[in-house]
Amino acid sequence: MTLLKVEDLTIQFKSRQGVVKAVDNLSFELAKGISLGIVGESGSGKSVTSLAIMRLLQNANTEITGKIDFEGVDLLKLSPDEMRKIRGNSVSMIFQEPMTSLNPLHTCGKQIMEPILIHQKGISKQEAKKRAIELLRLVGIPSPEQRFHEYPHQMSGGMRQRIMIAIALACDTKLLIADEPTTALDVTIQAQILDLMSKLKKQRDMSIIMITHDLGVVKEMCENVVVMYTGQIVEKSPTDLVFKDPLHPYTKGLLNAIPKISSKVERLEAIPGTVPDALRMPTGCSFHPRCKYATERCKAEKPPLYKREDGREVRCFIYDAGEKGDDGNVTNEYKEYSNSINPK
Amino acid sequence: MKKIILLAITLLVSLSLIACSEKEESGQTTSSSSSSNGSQDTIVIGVASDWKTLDPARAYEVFGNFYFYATYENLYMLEGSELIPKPALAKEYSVDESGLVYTFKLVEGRKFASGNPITANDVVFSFNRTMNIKDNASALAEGVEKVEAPDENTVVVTLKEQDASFLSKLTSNAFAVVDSQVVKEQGGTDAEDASTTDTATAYLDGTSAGSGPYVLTKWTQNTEMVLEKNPNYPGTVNASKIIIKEIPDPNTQIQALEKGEIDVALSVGPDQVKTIKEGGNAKVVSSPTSTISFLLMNNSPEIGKEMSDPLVQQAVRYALDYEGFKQLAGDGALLPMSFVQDGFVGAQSRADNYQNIEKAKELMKEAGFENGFTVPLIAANYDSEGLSWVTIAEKVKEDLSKININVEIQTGDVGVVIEDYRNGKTPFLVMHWSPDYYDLSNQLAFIPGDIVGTRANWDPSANPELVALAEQAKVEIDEAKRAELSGKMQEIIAENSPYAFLVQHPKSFAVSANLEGVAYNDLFKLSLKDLKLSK
Amino acid sequence: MMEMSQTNIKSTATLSIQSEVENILEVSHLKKTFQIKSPDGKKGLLKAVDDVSFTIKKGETFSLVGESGCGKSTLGRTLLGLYPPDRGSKILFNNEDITNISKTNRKNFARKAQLIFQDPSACLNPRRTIKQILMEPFKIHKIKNGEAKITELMDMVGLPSRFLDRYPHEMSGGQKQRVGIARALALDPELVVCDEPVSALDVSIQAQVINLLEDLQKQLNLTYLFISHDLSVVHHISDRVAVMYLGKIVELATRDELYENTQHPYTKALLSSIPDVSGEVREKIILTGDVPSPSNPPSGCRFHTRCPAVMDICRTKEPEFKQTNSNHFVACHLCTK
Amino acid sequence: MLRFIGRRLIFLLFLLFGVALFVFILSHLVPSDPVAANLSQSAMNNPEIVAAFKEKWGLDKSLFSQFILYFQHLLTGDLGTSIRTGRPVMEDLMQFFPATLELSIVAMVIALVLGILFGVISAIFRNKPVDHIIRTLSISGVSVPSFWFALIMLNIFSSVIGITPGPGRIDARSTTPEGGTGLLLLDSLLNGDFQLLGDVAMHLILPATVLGFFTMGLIARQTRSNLLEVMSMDYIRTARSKGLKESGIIVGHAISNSLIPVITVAGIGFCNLLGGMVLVENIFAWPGIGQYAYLSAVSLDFPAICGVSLLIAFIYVVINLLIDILYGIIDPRVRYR
Amino acid sequence: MRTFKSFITQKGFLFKLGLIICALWFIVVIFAPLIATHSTTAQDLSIRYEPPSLSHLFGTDELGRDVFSRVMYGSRISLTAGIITVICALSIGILFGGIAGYKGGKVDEIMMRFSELIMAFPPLILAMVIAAALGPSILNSVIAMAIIWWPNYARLMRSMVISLKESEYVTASRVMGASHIRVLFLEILPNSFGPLLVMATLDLGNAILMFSGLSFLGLGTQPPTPEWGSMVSDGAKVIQNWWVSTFPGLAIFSISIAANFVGDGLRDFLDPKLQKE
Repeated sequence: MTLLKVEDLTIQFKSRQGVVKAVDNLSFELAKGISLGIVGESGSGKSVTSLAIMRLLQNANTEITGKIDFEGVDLLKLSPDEMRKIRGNSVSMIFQEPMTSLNPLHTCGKQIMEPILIHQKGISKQEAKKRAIELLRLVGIPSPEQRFHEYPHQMSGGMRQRIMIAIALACDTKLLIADEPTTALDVTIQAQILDLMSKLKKQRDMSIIMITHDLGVVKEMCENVVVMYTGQIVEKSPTDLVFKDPLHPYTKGLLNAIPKISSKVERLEAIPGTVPDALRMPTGCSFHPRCKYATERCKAEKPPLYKREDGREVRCFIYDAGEKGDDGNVTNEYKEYSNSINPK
Repeated sequence: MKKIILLAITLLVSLSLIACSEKEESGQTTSSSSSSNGSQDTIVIGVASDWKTLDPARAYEVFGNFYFYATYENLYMLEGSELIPKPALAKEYSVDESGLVYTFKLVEGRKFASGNPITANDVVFSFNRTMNIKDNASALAEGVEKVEAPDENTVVVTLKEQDASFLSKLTSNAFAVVDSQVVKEQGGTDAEDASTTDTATAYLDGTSAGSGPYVLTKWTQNTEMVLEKNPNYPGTVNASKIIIKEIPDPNTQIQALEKGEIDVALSVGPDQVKTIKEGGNAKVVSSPTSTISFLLMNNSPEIGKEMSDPLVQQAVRYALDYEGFKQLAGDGALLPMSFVQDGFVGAQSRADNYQNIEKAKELMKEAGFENGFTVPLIAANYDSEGLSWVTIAEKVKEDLSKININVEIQTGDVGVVIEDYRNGKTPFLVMHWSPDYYDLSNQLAFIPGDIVGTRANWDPSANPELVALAEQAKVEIDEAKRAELSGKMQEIIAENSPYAFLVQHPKSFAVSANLEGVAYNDLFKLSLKDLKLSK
Repeated sequence: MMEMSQTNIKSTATLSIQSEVENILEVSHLKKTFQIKSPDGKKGLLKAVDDVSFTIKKGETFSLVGESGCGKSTLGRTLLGLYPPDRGSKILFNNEDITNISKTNRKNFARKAQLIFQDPSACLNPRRTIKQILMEPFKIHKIKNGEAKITELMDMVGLPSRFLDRYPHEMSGGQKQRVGIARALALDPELVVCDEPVSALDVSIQAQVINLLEDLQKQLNLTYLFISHDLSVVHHISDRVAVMYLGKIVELATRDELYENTQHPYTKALLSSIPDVSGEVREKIILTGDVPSPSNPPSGCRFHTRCPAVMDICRTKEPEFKQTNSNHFVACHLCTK
Repeated sequence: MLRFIGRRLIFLLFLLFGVALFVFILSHLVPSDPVAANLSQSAMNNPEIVAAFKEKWGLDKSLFSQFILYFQHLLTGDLGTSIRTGRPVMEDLMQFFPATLELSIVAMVIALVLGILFGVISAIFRNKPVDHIIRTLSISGVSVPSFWFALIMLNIFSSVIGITPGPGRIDARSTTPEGGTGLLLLDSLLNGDFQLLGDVAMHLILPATVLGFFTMGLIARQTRSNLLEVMSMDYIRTARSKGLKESGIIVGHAISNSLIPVITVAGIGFCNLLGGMVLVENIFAWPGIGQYAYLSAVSLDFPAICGVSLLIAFIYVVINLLIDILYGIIDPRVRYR
Repeated sequence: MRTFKSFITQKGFLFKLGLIICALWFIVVIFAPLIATHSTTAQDLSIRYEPPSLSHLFGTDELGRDVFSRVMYGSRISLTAGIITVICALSIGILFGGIAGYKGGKVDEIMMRFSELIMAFPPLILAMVIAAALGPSILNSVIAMAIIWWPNYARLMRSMVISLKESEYVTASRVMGASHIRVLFLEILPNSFGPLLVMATLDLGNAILMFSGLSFLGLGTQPPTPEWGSMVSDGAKVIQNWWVSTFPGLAIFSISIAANFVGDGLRDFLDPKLQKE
């Protein structure tokens, strides 16, 4: 059952220097109880996407087109009031910086109670408090009755992120968007939070969109993954397949660039160059300046998202089944290359 | 957060309170103004006074006698606009042949405001207290050797030396008669050590202990003073209550007067009274005063430099635009020939067109300063009857620039400026002279070797003739002879002295159109008992 | 070919640590305490580094791993003389004591030991061009023909010389980090402290910088003290690794020894916590609770509040830092029993 | 908390000592003679009177013993006697301060209410005409010369339009109530004299507005920029993601956070206000500390100057203390123990 | 780094307005003799208190002097006094705050306590006392104001130094063996310049305000120097002759508000937080 369906989502920012396409024709689906990872480096448009789903991009200079269907309703068409009823209720979000995402002047308890009081009309404060304490217990905060009255600054980063999760789960959350939820945390704390999220997901049967730059987190948390580069999806696939057999040269490059404890390589395979400036996008495939296998076609034409038989999608001419000749060679060479680094 | 909301509410409440009171207001201003018109019995006077203390034995302020004449009486006092002492608590006096012993006979049956009878002992106490307390006022009593009361109604004052101005001195607050019984009760004493043991000042600052037409009921320094009619005063007293408001800014006084908030705007200057609309509910009163402003040019070559040259001094006198100073001082300004003001014995005046730039230039040339020089001119931030000394200095600068003297004005607080002046260290300055008592003797300070003369480093040796004339004038009791002496001295000083007398100031002030009985006297400003509001 | 042989040298060095290679740095009983002030003005002590001893050998990459606040950066900076160490600490650099170094020696020492920073945007003065930034070390040490050296440096870190006239904000993070590296290398140092040099960079750039660091080490025969919280990167780059927890080194071993024969429970937990992209499924050890405050560390073994294998002794007695085999030191009652 | 207040009070003593010392030193550097400034022309010529004066004011003693004497008196709460008014300085201050306090409190209330209101409106309607008008107004507030503004306002409202009364605290015909606090609003309210209350309030409006205009400008600017900054904070995004209305966000989350720095500015503003009193009181004939200070300063009446300075320094510290306490109440991050 | 051009062309009408007003006043300062229609000191008692007319644009004052010419010349005094005050305060503040911030510890504590002592004084009253004690003159007013103002700069400089001294690029410089002087003057000072400049610009307005306030009280300049504050004071005596005080007051207001506009614009330009939006 599809919970969220994003179609042709395009987000543009107008600035004095020009128009920046932060997200370009993004489409994906998310079923109930499934978690989706959106991976990409900085500037890939992953965070913007999450904010667009929440309709938190409120700038007058932002233009959002496309469709975001949540339970059959296009979120982009809702009035601000209608959207508010969804936000924090059936769709919630947690953010990267637990340090700054909580209001320093309010007690944690109050901040958890807030969405309950907004969305559940008729609930008494007493009841809301009870619920909040339950939530605190749910997210694994010891002595929740006492913590209820504490302020964010009295808590550690991990605790604060738990509070954020409690806020996000305060109502009847069906979709949780987590924007780099563990990036600011230490490894041991990250493990705690990821563990908590997995548990809650199962318990509540909710869907999660996990936005991260860390492929490891995706591997641990998500069933499906969307890899983004310069605002576009370059690869969309079930998680295990991506790690076994990455399709796009960029995905492959990313995987090779990460040092791994389990395998020893003398030298990391780095992707050359840098992510292009949003105002000076290269022609054709935006990855071509960094791609080992770029051809003239890549420079001239924008590759579409090819759908493969196994359901995976990839934006690279290599997978253009209809092409022959030179491109075929490239494909072979590429396969060879990919085999060499992925012997399994 | 509740605290913030609470805070906000408090703010809002207080704001709305103000707003409400504002509304109340609009209904009220009319009622209060109508009530003020209705109370014919209360007169409100706006002043910028300099009162520091209301103890007659100590006070020595310009506005001192304004208050003391309302609340105390002396043996002899001035009346109306005149400067001649008239009997008050004393009905007559006699002087013995030595000219040193004055015998006063008191009016009988007079009472203080407290109801205590006024006796000679009160007079003796008052005089002794003033002498022994050694404060500012004591200086006027310096010449008194002793005071005695042979009987209840007789006071005998013995002087150290002859003094033709003694009667004039008697008219000031230093000789105001206090209720000895009350003052003693409040810690007052007339003993030798009064300067350290007397503690009555605090009481006298809040309540008067005299026999004048009014009694003081309230004084808040720099704010207000309330006077109420003295039931034991025998003469006519028109207003039953006088409120004196401190309003330092002259514009404000004018505004308040035009709005009917006050009846007298006393401390205003010539330029302000000009703004009073004709035919409105205010009128202007002008009266001459004995205040005279002058330039002092130090005679000491070290200090005065070029200014010590008599030729330069004379050139300065010729260069000044006296007509201009009269204009600045306001209507009614006078031009005395030199150091004796109009109204004093033998006073002479100077021609308006005295200015003679050509002659001044010649004198400068003769002195060897054809090309001029630069000199600092010290002017305190002070004014004489509303004309700022700084303005005078600016005018002097302009005038002297015509004979190539470059004047650099230096301003300062009067207290600071006056110190150098008193030590004779100022080369060139703007000053005024306002008499301590209204007699020629007071003006003799300008004679070489006397108070002002010393300050100009003008030694008696410089002009022995003048010194001799002054000695005579001090003791000469015959008015005609005195006038002659006075004239001679004036002529000498007009031509040869380290002074340039600029202008004798008028007093311009404004009163409400329906106020009667306004007569200005330089000593005590207004006689409050005579003020009366007509319909 | 060249590359190969150097790699070999490195691996031999790694194996035979105890013999011929001399130590560039010997640290014994290093302590660094900070005075901290709470908002009410109450003073307290923060033992950022507490009695740490280790040696670094010439040419090796010695890594310090730990979570935030464990004192690894403070340790690195104290070694460079940026903070004066507490009394009783001893730091020998090329057998010379540098704890109480004179001003001129301090300057000379600066030529021998350098620092690469975590945040490439923060470590470059925003008002200077790259050229000015790179010239600074030459100006400070009054070295002539800095200009020529700069071109060489730029070349070395793989930046085109046209970047010389740019300002830091006109460059990407990876490029800025290269400038930072070039500056650190300008004075031909022997020891480079790399303080989280790649953690602020994107994954693809991270690999570039790691490669560059490795290449430069080979080329210039550098010794690295590599400070990082990322165990994967550390695994990739290090010869020996020390794990820090709350100001103390809890485990120190050669890389393979540490990763394959992990002894300290904390290291074990750390290793299991890394979300690894490689296929293996490992059992996770999820630690409970937070890292205690370093200004008020727990008694006994500092890890006892979170240790899954805590024993009574851990709460009272601080474990000794003991050698368990030739390449392995651990501070844990469990391992040294 | 008590400890904190205690520390502040010690600082207050230090500050007051410093202020007194400063004025004392200044008073003896100045080439002026209080004797000359305060005795009449003829009295000056009588050495007996001069000696009595000097003895009375301690001017005949050595500088050092004057200094000791001065501080001895200070310790007993005796501020000396004003040379100009001839009254104990303490008495003078008691008389003049309530007028100033009342005026400055009303001015502060106006400044706070309008400043915060304007600042919030301005931030909400950012870059809209309303914002531009308010910004211009608030900048005008901090750049208009108060003495001139007072003059113009007085002329326009009192003389030309005639809706406000002239200068002074009350109508010339009414007299101030006996005793009481000296705060006429309060006194008239306590006495139930509503006519006087109205009179007093009416007299207060114009000077308070003029005086508060500067602080209003400060507060409005600060509120605006804080609110804008706060609105871009992460926790505001969190609040939005909870589904809060924009108005709810501003009221519930943004304003409280943005007001924290405003407290400081308001404190500075209040102290400024007291300083700016001199000019405004001068124009409005307000019998307060400002006038007193001015007259004392120009006549170099140092006991009075010192008294005023001590009073204002005292207020400065008290205000700062209040601000700190307020911080502690509003901001849970700040806790004084 | 945005270029100067974008700085000038940035939207921000008030900033531009401020620049224009400042520029106009600087032109007046330089060309005052050409702009003034009369002598500033020439008196003519026959035309005392003339209202504004074609021959006397801003009317005449108590001594029949031309108010317009005096206002024009007055700009020289006010601007000079303001600028010198700010420069003096800035220099003292930089030195004091720099040392306090860099040294830290006890030195910092003592120096900051001292600056707090100065700040506890009511500024205008302190200036008044100093000016009254030293005697009124431009120089003495400037000294008095500089004494009052430097603690603000010192505190700003100190906080800048404290934050910058911990910054990574300063650490980098220290790692390379740079001396303290080099770090303070070449690394820290240039980077704290922005906020100091903003403060100085805003303060220029304040300094002119305070200077004219002192002059208004008779403690600034010596007559007949045409100074705005003392001219307002002259006019205050005769408020019905409104032109005497209104025009010099407007002059003070215009230059002070212009300085504020420019200062605000500079701050917006230099503040990355505000720039983003």
